[in-house]
Amino acid sequence: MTTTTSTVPTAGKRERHLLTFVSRHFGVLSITVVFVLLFLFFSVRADAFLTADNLVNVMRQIAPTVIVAMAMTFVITTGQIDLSVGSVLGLSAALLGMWAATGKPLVALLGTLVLGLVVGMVNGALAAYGRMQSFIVTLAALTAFRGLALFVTEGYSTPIESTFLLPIGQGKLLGLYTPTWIAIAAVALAWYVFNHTRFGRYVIAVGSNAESLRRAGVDIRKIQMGVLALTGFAAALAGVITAARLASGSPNSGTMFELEVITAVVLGGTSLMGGRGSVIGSAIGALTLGIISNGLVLLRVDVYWVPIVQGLILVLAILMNTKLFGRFSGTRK
Amino acid sequence: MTTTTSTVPTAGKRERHLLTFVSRHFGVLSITVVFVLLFLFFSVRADAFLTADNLVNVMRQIAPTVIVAMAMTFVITTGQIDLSVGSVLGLSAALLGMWAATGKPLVALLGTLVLGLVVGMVNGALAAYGRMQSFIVTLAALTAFRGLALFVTEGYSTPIESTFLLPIGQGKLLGLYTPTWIAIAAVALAWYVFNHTRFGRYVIAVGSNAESLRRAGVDIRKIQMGVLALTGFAAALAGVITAARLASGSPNSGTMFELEVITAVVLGGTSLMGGRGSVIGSAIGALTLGIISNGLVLLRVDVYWVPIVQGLILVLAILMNTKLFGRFSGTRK
Amino acid sequence: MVDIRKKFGALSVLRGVNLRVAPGEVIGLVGDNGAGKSTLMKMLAGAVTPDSGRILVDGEEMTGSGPRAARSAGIEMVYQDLALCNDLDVAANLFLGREIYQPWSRRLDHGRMHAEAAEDLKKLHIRISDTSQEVGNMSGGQRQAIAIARAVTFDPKVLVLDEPTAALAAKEVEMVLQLIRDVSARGVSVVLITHRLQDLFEVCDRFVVLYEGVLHRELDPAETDLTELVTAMMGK
Amino acid sequence: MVDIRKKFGALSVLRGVNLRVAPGEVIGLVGDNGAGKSTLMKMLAGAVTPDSGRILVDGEEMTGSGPRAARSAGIEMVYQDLALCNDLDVAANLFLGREIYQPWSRRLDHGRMHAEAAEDLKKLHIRISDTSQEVGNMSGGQRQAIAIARAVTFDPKVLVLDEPTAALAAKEVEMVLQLIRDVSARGVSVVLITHRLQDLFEVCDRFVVLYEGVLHRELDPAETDLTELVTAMMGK
Amino acid sequence: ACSTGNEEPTTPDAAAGSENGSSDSCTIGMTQINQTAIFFTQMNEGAQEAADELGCELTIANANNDSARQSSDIENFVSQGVDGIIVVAIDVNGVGPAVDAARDQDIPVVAIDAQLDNVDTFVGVDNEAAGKEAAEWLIENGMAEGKSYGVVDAKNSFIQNQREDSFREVIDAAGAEYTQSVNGDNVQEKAATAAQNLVTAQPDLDFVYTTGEPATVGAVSALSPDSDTVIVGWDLTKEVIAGIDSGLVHAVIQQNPRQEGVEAVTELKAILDGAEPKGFIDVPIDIVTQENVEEYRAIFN
Ligand SMILES: Nc1ncnc2c1ncn2[C@@H]1O[C@H](COP(=O)(O)OP(=O)(O)OP(=O)(O)O)[C@@H](O)[C@H]1O
Ligand SMILES: Nc1ncnc2c1ncn2[C@@H]1O[C@H](COP(=O)(O)OP(=O)(O)OP(=O)(O)O)[C@@H](O)[C@H]1O
Ligand SMILES: [Mg+2]
Ligand SMILES: [Mg+2]
Repeated sequence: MTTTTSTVPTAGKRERHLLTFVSRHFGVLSITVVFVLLFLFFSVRADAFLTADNLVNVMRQIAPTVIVAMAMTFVITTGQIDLSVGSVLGLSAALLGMWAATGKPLVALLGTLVLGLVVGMVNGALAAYGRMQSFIVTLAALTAFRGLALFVTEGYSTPIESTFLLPIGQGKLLGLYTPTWIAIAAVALAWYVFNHTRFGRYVIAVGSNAESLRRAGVDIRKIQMGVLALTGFAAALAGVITAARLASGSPNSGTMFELEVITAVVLGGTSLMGGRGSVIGSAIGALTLGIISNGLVLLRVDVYWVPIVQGLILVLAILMNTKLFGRFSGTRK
Repeated sequence: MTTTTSTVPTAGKRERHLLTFVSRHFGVLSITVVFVLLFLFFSVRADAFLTADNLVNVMRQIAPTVIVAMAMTFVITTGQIDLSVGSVLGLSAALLGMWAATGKPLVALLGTLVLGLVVGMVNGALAAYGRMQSFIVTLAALTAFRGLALFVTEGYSTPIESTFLLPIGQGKLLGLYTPTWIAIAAVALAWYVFNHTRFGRYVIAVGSNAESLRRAGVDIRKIQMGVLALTGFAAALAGVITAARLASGSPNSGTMFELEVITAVVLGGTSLMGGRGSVIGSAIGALTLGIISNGLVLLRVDVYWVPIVQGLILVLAILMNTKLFGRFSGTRK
Repeated sequence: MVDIRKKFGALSVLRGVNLRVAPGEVIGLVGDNGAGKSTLMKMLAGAVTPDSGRILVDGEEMTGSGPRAARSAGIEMVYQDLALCNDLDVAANLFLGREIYQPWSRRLDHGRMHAEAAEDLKKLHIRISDTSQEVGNMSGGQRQAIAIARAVTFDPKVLVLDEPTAALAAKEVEMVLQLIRDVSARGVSVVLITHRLQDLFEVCDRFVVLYEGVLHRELDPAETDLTELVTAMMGK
Repeated sequence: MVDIRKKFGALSVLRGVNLRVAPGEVIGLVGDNGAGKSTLMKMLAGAVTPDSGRILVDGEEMTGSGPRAARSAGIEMVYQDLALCNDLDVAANLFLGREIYQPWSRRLDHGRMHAEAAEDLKKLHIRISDTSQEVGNMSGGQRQAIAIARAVTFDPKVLVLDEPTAALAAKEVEMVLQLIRDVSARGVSVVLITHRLQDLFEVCDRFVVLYEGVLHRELDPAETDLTELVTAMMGK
Repeated sequence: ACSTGNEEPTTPDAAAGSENGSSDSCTIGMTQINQTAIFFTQMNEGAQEAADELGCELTIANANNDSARQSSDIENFVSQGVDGIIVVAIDVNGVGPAVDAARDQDIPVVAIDAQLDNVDTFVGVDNEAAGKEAAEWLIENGMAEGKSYGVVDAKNSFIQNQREDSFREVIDAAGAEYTQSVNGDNVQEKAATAAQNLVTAQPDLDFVYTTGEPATVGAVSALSPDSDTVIVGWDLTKEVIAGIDSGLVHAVIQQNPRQEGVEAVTELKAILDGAEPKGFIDVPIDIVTQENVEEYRAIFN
C-alpha cells in the first residue's frame, strides 16, 4: 500500500518536434529512404543508370503512373479505390487515335479528356449516389471499358501522325520530355489541393470519419464522386500521353496499370483504410517503381527473375521501413 | 411549450422477425435474387442453358472460383485481401505438371498443396507479424509468384498424363464432376467453420474491431495469418483442379483469377471493410459469375459485347439490390 | 420547434413525440438507456431522417433536410459519439465544414484557423496546448471538450448537448454548466441530455422525460425532486 | 501489484508511477483529463506495453505480456472506449475470447452462450431483451452495460473500471456501485476511474490522484472532502 | 495456299458451291486467345467473312489468355450444340480434354495457329518452325555471324516463347551474340518501356528481335530511327510499316491470320458437308522488308 513517485525529464523540445514530424510524415520519409537507397544502388551497380539520357527516359516512362497516382491518392484517402484506370487509359488512347485520324486533333484531345472525366463521374455517381462499393463499381468498369475500347477499335491500334498531338508524348523542353513536365505540374497541383484547400481536407475527413463530415453539413457524396471523376480524368490524360509517346492509340494500353498505380500510392504511405494520404509519397512511390523496372534491366537481370526480384524489393522496402520507423508510428492502426 | 404524446402500435412480432432476418442476411438474399433472375432469364432465352450437360459443365467450370472464394471470404471478413491467388494457382498448376512428370503423382499432389499452404503462410506472416498491409504484400506476391511460375517452367506448360491426377479434374460421380464435389465440400466446411467455430467468430471480430479482440486476449496475428494461409491452400487446390481438368500444368493459369474471386465474394455480400461476411453468399456469387459467362456464350452475344454486358450486369445487379433492399440496411456503414 | 415524429429500425424507437423549445430555454431531456433520446436529437440536428413528422424552426418548416439545413437553421449538436475525425488535428476538427479560406486562391488559412481555435479553446477554459495534435490520440475528456468547443463557437440558435460531460473532470463539468447558463442568457435554446441528474437541476428550465419512445412526462424543476425524476424515468 | 513504469508517445504520458492494490480494496483513480489514467490501466490489463517498469501479481512478475497474460492473471477491464465488436451480437461480445464450445467437434455452443448471457445480464439488472442483437446499433448506455457485464461475469481477481458509468442512467449507476461493493466484499480488488467524484466517496477505500503522468497524491476518503480532492486533481 | 494475303484466297464461294446442300445447318464456335492483338482480330475477321459467305453462323468467344476459360468456352459450345469448333489454343496441352470431349460428340474441330494433335485439321504455321525460318533468313542476309541482339518478348504467351526459343537456337548456333531479354507482357507501352531500357542497357546492339505485335510496335516507338540498332520482329501493323519505311525495322515475319481464319471456316464447312479432313493446311509466313512492303500497305489501312 505504498506509493512513490519519480519524475523523469521529458525529451527536449527540439527532439520532440523532430519525433512529431517523423511520426506525422512517416509514410513519405519511409519511401524516400527506400528510393534513395535504390537510386544509390543502381547508380553504383548499373553503368548506364546514372546518365542524363536514362534518367530523362525513366521520368518519361513513369509520367502516366505519377499522374494517375496523384488522383488515386485522393481516391484512396477517401477510403475508396479505382480499379478502372488501366481500362480508361486504354479506352482513351484508342479513342484519341481514332478521333485524331479524322483530322481534328484538338477535338480528339478535348473529347478524350472530357470522356475520361465523364467516365469517372459515372463511376463516382454509382459509388456515391448508388451507394455501391467503389471496388465493385470500378471492377465492373475495368471489364466494361476494356471491352468498349476493343469494341470501338475492333482490336486495332491507330497510328497517330498529328504534329499537334505527338509533342504531348515526345516533345522536349529544358531537357525533359513533355510528359515529365505534365507530371510535375500534376504533383504540384495535387499537393496544393490536398494540403491547402477545403476539398483536400474533406477528402481526408471522408476517409477518417465520413459520418462526422456528413453531420458537419458537407455533402460527402460530392466528395466521393469528385475524387473518382478525378481519376477518370487523370487516366484519360495518361492515355493521351501514352498514345502520343507511342504515336499509336492502342486499346490494350494500360493492362494491369491500375495495380502499378495503387502500388505506388500505397508505397507512398497512403492508407487503404482511408484518412491518411500523401501526394508527395505517391509521386516518390511511382518513381521508385520506375527505377526498379529500369534498373533491373540495366543490371541485366534475367527476364524471368525480374518479377521475382521486383516482388522481393517491394516487400523488403516496406518491411524494412515498418521495422525502421515502426517505433514512431505508435499503437494506432 | 406544449408537449403531447401519441402511441403508434409497433409492427407485429412475425413481421419484425422477418425484418430482422432480412436485414441480417441482406447480402445473401440480395445475390440470391440476382442469381435466380439471371438463371430464369438464361433458361428462357438460351435453349441450351437449362440442360443437365450444360449445368454440370458450369458447375465444374466455376469450382475453382467457388473453392478460393470460400477462403477469400475469411480473408476479406478480417479486413484483409489476397491478390496473389491467381498467381499461386498458376504456380501450383505449373509445379503439379512438372512434378507429376517425374512419375510420382501423389508426391506432386501433396507437394503442391503444401507449397500453397506455405506460400499463404509467408504472405500471412508478412502481413500479420511484419505489420504490412495485406494488399501490398499479396500484390508483391502476385508479381513474384507469377514470375516464379514462368521461371520454373520457362513459360511452357507440361502435359499431365497421370491416371491418378486426371480424375481430380475429370472424374465423375453421381452425375457431377469431381471439382464440383470438392467445391461442395469446401462450401460445407467453410460454412461450418465460419458460423460455428471460434476461428470463424474471431475472423469476424478481427474485421469488426481488432483491438477489441486483442484486448480479449486473442492473438489476432494468428487469425490474420491463418486466413491468408487458407487462401494459399485453396489457390493451390484450385490449381491442382485446373491442371487436372486441362490435363496440363500451365504457368499462365489463373491470370486475373483474383479479381473474379473477389468479385464473387463482394457480390455475395461480404464487406471489403471487414466484419461482415457470408460464405453462402460467396458461393452464390461465384455461381452467378459462372452462369453469366456461360449464358452469354450460349446467347451468342458478340465477342466484343461480352465484357461490356458483363460489366453492366454486375453494376445493375448490385444497384438493383441496393435500391430493393436498401431500406432494410439502415444507416449503418 | 419540433412536431410529431416516429422512427423504426426493426423496432419502433420513437413512437410519436412532440417537443417545443423556446428561445433561451434550457431543456433537460432525460430517459432510460435506449429510450431514444439520442435518436430524437439526431433528427433535430439532421443526422437522422425521421420516418414521418415535421421539424419547424421559428414556425417555418425547415427547408431541405440533413445536417446542412439544420446547421444553417442555427442548430448545433454535440453527439454522444463525438463525431470527430481522428486523422485530422484539433483546429481542423473545430472548423470542419466551416473552414476559413481565401476566396480567390481557395487556399485554406491554416494560420488563422489555428489561432482562432486556440483562442476559442482558451475562452472555454479547455487546456489543449497544441491545436495541431491529431485528435485520434487524445484522451476521452480532451476529445469531448473539442466536440463541445466545435458546437458552441459558431453562435448557434439551438444547442443540443448529448451527454457532453460524460468523460469530463469535475472542473470541466462545472465549466460546461456555466457555459449553458451563459448561452441561454444570450437567448440560445439548449437541450441537454445527461444522466448526471443533479446537473440538470442546476441549469434546466424544464425536464422532458422520454420513456420507450414516447414523451412520458414533462416536469418543472422547481416542483420536482430527484426521486420524482428517477421515478418518471422508469415510466411511472 | 504494480511497479514503476513510464511511457512516451512523443510526449511522456506516464513518468514513473508506482501503484499497489490489495485484495478486496477499492481504489479510486482520479486525475484531470489527459492525466494518463486510462493509459496506466491499459498497461495493467496488458493492452498497452510500458516502455519500462514491471507488473507484479501476488509478488510474481506477470508471465508473458499482453492481454492474454493479464486475463489469466485474473485482471479484467472495462475500457473507456468499451472495445466492443459492433458486428457481433450481445452474447458473442460477452463471451469474446472465452467462447463455449464442444471440445471434439469444436462447434460453438450458441444456445448455451445465449442462455448464459441472458442470465448474466439479468443478474446485473441489465435490461436487454434480445442477446442476438448486434451491439453496433445499441444505445450508448446499453453498450456500456454490456462492457461491464463482460468484465464481471468471469470472476476476476482485479477489476478495472474506466469510466464505467459515463453513459448510464442514474439507476444503473447505483447498480454499478452496488456491484463494486459486492465484488470487493468477495475479495476482488477494484480500480475505479470516474469523474463522478461523489460516487468515489461511496465505494472507495483509497483515492489515488494522477497529475500529468506522475502519482501526485494519495488520499483517504474518510479524511478528505470533495474540494480537497478537486484541488489535488489540479496538481496542488 | 497463299502467302501475302493479296492473292485470291481459296474462294469461299467456290468451296461452298461445290458441295452444296449436304448439310443445312452450319453453326461454328470459335475460341480465341484474346482480342488485344491485331493478329487475332484479323483472324476473327477472316473467319467471320468466310462464315458470312458460306452462310454459317459464327460465335467467337474470347478466353482472355486464360486456358481454363478456353476449355469452358469449348464446353459451352458443345452445350450450345454447334456443328463445328475452331480452336486457337492458348495452351496446346491444356485444351486437349475439352477438344476430345467435343469430338466424342462428333463435332469436328479445326485448330489455327497452334498445332494440336487431336484435331481434324490444323491451319497455319508452326510457330516453332517459323522462328527457325526467320533465323535462317537473317543468317542468309548476314545478320547472324558476329552480330549482337536482344529480345523483347512476352513471357505470358506460349506461342511467343516458342518463337523466341526456336529463333535463338538457330541464330546462336550461327554465331550471333545473345545479350538479354526484356518482358513486354504483350502490352504496347510496357514493351516500349522495356525496349527503351534494353537499348540503354545494351547500347551496341545490332538488332532487337520482337516476338509479337505489341512488342514490335512498342519497340518501333521506343527506338529512334537514326540509331544503329534495327528491329527484326513478328507481325505487321501500320506503325510497323512506317518503321520499315524509315529503316528502323529491318524485317518483319508476317503470318496471314486473315487467311488462316478463312481457311479454317472453309475447311470446317467442307467437313460438315462430308469431305475428308485435310489434316494440315499450310498458311506460310512471309518475310516483309522494304522490298515487298508495298503489297501490305493496302491491308493495313
Ligand atoms: N441505426 C440504428 N439501427 C437500429 N437500431 C438503432 C439505431 N440507432 C439506435 N437504435 C436503437 O434505438 C434505441 C434508442 O437508441 P438511442 O441511442 O436513441 O438511446 P438513448 O436514449 O440515447 O440511450 P442512452 O442513454 O443509452 O444514450 C436503442 O434501443 C438502439 O438499439
Ligand atoms: N496511442 C497514443 N499515442 C499518442 N498519445 C497518446 C496515446 N494514447 C494516449 N495518448 C496521450 O496520452 C495522454 C493521456 O491519455 P489518457 O487517455 O491516459 O488520459 P486520461 O487520464 O484517461 O484522460 P480522460 O479523463 O480524459 O479519459 C493524452 O494527452 C493523450 O493525448
Ligand atoms: Mg444516447
Ligand atoms: Mg481516460
